[in-house]
Amino acid sequence: MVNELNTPSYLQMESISKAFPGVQALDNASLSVRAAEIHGLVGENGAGKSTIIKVLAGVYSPDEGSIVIDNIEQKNHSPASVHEAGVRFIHQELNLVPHFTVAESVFMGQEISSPVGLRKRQMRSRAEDFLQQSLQYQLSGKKLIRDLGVAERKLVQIARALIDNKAKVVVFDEPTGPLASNEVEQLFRAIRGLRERGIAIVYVSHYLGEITDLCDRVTVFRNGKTVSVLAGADAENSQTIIQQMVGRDITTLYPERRRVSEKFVLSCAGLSCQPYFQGVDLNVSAGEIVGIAGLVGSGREELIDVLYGLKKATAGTVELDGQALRVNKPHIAVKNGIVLVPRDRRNAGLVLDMTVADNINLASLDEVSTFKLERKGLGRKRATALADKLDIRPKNVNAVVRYLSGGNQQKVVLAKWLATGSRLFVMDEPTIGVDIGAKVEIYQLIADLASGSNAESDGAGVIISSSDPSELLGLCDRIIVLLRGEIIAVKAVDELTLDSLLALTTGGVVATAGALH
Amino acid sequence: MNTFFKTFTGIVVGATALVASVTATAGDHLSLEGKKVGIAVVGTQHFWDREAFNGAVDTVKKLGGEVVPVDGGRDNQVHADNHDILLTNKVDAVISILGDGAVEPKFEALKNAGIPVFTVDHSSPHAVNNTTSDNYYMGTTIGRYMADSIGGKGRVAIFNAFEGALRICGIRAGLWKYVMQDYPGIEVIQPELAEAFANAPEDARKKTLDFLNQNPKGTVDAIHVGCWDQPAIGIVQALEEAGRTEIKVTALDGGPETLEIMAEENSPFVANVAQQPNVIGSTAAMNVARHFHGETLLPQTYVDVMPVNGPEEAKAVYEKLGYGTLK
Amino acid sequence: MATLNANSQSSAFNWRALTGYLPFIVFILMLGYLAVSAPQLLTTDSLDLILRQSVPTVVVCLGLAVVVIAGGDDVVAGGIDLSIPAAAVLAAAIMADQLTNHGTAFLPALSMAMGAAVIVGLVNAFLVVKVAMTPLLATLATSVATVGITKVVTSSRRINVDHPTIVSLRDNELGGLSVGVLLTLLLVLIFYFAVHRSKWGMSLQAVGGNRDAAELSGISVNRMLAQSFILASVAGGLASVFVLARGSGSSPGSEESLLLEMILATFLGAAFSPRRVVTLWGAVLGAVLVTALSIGFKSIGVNVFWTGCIKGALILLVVASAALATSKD
Amino acid sequence: MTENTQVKASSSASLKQQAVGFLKQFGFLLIIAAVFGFFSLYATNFLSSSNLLNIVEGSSILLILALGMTYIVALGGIDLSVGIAFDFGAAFAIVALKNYDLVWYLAVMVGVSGGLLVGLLNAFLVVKLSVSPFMATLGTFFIGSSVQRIFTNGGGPISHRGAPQEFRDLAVGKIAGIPSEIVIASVLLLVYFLFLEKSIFGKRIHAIGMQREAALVAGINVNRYLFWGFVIAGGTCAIGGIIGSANLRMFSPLAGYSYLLDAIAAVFIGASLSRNGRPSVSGTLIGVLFLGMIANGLNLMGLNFNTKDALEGVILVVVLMLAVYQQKSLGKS
Repeated sequence: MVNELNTPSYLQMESISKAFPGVQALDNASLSVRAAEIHGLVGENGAGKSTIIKVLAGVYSPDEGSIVIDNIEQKNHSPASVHEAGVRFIHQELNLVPHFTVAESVFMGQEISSPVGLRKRQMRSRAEDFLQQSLQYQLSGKKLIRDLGVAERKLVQIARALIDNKAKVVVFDEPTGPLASNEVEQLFRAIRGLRERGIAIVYVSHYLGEITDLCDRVTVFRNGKTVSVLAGADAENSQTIIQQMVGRDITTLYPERRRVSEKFVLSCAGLSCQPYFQGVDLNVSAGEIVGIAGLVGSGREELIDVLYGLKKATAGTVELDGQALRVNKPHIAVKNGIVLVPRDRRNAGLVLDMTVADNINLASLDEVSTFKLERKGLGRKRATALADKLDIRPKNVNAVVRYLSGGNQQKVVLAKWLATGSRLFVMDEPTIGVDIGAKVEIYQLIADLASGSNAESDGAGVIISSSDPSELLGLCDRIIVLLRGEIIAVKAVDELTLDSLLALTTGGVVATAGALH
Repeated sequence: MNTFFKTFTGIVVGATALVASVTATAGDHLSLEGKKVGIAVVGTQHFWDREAFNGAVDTVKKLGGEVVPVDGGRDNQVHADNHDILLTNKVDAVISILGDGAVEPKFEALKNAGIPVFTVDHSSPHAVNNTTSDNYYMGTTIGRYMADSIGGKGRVAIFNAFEGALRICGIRAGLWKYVMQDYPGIEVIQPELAEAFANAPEDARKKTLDFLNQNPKGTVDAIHVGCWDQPAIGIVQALEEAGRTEIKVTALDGGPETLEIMAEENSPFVANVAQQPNVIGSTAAMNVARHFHGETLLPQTYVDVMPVNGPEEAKAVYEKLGYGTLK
Repeated sequence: MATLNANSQSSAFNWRALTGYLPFIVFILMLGYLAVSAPQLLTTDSLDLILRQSVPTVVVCLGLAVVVIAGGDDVVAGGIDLSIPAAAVLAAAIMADQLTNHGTAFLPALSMAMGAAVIVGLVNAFLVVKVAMTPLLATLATSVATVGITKVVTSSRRINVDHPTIVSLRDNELGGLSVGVLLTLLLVLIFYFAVHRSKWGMSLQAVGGNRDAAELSGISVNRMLAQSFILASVAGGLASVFVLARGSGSSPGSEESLLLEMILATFLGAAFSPRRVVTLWGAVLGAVLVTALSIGFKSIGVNVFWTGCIKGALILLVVASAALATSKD
Repeated sequence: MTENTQVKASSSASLKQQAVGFLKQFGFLLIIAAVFGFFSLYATNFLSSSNLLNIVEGSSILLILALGMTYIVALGGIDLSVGIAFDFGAAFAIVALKNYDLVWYLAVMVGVSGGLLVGLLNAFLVVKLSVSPFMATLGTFFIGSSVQRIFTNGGGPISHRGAPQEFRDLAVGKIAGIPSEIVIASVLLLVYFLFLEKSIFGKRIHAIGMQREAALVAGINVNRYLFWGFVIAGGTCAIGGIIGSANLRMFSPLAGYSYLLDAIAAVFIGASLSRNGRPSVSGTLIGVLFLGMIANGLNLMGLNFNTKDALEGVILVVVLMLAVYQQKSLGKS
């Protein structure tokens, strides 16, 4: 495939700005994609990737800027008009009906029908043909979605977006997250096939290895701005891309290092949970912050679930303070001093319609009660003390948690666990959806936890699982890297740089593969 | 047998003895040997239905017949549908206990298939014979007893939800009202009260409490239940709770629970007319045997009822009907 | 937690699949047992009887299936319509009243009955879509109100109907099958076409299967939900004709048993569908099989008091095995 | 919406908006007041103290069942078998008295254990077999009804006129001059209020009902709470059944069913009254009294009973609609 440098852009987003209360999500950003091009879009969490995708989708209307698709300026930009213009989205979530067949899913909302009803056979053969010819995959149209593998479901999603042959721009949002490496290859073949057909492709991913493999050009976002558009050799060099992505001084964000004790708080051996991860050995000392790095699908999320008893381990042992422990339910974890700050804060971290005070006291109700009767005044006092310490706003513990900002919500989750005085804090994406100011505060809190100024004199152990490598580097003492269900590296933080950590987690490109030893 | 004859047999005990002796002697020459008899009952929650059903089942078995029982679970529709099952089961005869108009086409189909139908408490042009209590007698007797109990004058209330829904209730409540016409001193309180079928005693209790509230002491002299006596249990309870036991209660059917209440000292529940559901069921079964024996049956067979006036008669009837002994 | 329900290839999978078939197996065994112990069940007369008696249940099941398909089969959060039998009985009462007491012709009477049923559906749709009540609560409330209104219409009396159309629906046969059964078959085919063979039906299924996905595909979820309740009430209205034919008139209180049969049959039907979801065919089959069981048990003289036990155990067997078959751990 | 914008919005709101806001907040209470006023005018004797006492006393059993239902709804479920637990309570107590000659308090305990048994079955189905509460309790309802009919040979009542006076007094006696039904219901109301609204167990129960996953992650043993919830609700409903049986000195099979819809309605009316749409003990009390008031008022108005039933149904729909609407619009602002 030849890519003329002066080919006109097929999709052109110019000077897009979009602000949300307190956040300038996009600041004069631009993105332009040519026909028959795979265009990578990269940037750290919060750099503005998903915002610009949502602007393109018509979900957000930009405060400023213009969108031109196929030389037509989009005036009344809406989801429907975007679809009409030939832009298709392959969402990260598999938006499919589990009990539909492949053919039904492909034609969902766009069924072929005649006066005597649906042309099921025709839809089936067209779906099968499309999968075969355009995506190079053979799949029976009669199979049920729930019987398919994740990669196959992804292909069905793609087929649904493209079956009407009107697609001109296809946006892939983190499509390989849950895929195994051979499945990724399968998907890539399909995407390259689309390029052959002259479709413009926007490819959003954290996996830099994939970006360099697949993309013709790469747009890098940072802090809501477009910092560069890389092409040619630059677009194939992950070092260059990383340099562009980072570029902010991160050291001042993070607290000072602490003394780490010799005593293990947590010690796991051979921990496995098929098919997500296997053979994980993990030790956490008192006062230590251990980071877990790994992409979506690396087993990172499931490891956290197993540590907290949300999933059952299929093999391996867990010791807490030297005592063997079987954690198969969260309440057992909490009783033994293991607590979780979950990634899905709004569903699992907080009871949204309860007040700040109720949420803070929820895990330590015994301490705010006499004869099991709640002492509201005492609870409020205790919650207020914690809320003050963590600077939770608004300064009203009777506020309903649902209406707090992300950062303050996360502080409520932390306050809940601080109130229990636990031994091991497991934190999954502790700063997701949190603005930079609150981030710094949360980092300091985590450091305080570990150094013991808040908990026992010994300091608690902390495990942080995060998809933000700079956060891990700034905060942790040691980092464990998971890749496709296995530990591929355990390193003290001094041995790592942002580049080498990124390279490790993304499965490495040839250039950085040397860092893998 | 006819109503006139019935009215003359005023002496309860005598009547019972008569029926009992008929039962005993009849069994000697009658037989249902080798016959398959379907017995459909609308439901068995209510003691009356259950007793009639058991009477029929026991007698068919005693006469050597085979029973195919079906129960409608107190749903008239299911009851009607059950006749279809009897039809496909190719029974030799059907005894159908109670039911509403939904059974008529089923009876017709059975008749057309050559299966004779014998009904209990449900007259039908397609049935060979209907065995029933003398509902006319029940309605008038209870009317007279109630009027007597309040000295022929006063204000009385009636629970009467089923007068329009069921023919037998129409007869009973209608004749009660007919009797009331002869007592110009008695006023029937309007609107009439309506009992619920489900949870009848508790429902009647609440409604009575509300009613008493609205009609203060001295303004009500009696409460009558138009077609049965389950609600009377709740009525008596309410009267006791409200301390208004001067109000007399009357009802129909004479189930064991209500007879027990009547037998109590100073019970406000003063009169009842007891049926013999077991004998009715048994009589229907014997009618089947008579039919197969070649006897000609009249369209209606009336089984004696037993007027119950006061605690002593309640005790006697309780024992007569085989419910046990009351102290 | 929020992990994808990935395709598990472990050996436990087959066992779970088998658990899913358990209700079906138990059913077949029961029917087999009945057929052996009551051979007359296999005569054409009996089979015809089973079909004829299942007709009203089948028709209301069509309605419930539509609502469940559109709302998802979580009984509390998803779609359910408890008011269909009440609407059917109200419509039957109105039609009986018109035919018998007012001498109205069949078609005008039918349209009045249908109108009343559809009003129930509209109220449901309003409560669920506009007021955002849960379907369970909304339809429970309308069902209570509808039963009350039926009492006003009939004064709690039975109304006999001997209108020739109704009678022929009950008694006449065409090619060996009762007219009522044939009409029901036609109705089933129409509903099948609408739900499983039309674009509209696919949208309906999509809404029930994955609301977000449906919305993303440009389907108006609220409109589909409203339509499902209205269609259900239409099924209820149509069922009234068969209720009248079966009962040769309208009887008060017949909604209760119809309701329980409807729920049992529809959710039982899910166990028969290869996709383990509520489908029209499943609901229809469920209704016929439940009737067959009832008739079968009566034929072998099982005490009627036990039927509730058997039905309850069946429901629990079906939902428990479904829950166990889909549980993640 | 943040606090700030809310404050601004309300300060700049016109009088009309304030009126609308007031209606949204207190609309339902206004309806109650209006209905009360209507009955005072048009239902003879409605306002008499004996009638008001009647309403309260007549609502006692429903209140007890509704309390059990409140518990289950607070946990995020629904219980269609409250009536069965009621029946079992009544049956066990009456049989214990009549056939086994037990002392009255032992009979009461036996009765309660009958309800616990029903609750245990539900708990087992919901917790161990992961059946949804609706389906589990529906199954229990079928089975429980059937068992009663088998046991009573078709559904005949079991009457025991000779029940000891102490047992009868549970329903018709007076404690300190107050009808004992009211006393028992009040005690249960208080216990439930303390338990569900004031104790740390209640807090956890509400957390489970609001967001089960968050409760789980907060270290609450969700399954244990679900389990005991069904068991305790079963026992509570059985107390209602025991009082019912003491009232009439008999057990009428399937009598509990007549309370089911009212119990559900009362709980949801009550839930819609609370700010966040949660079921609450105080809300349930209001719901029960409201239903009792409507039934009593319509009775006193001397309407035809068919009209009365229809009116009750329509009022139920309208009231639930307004209550849910009010609660939803409160939640949005």
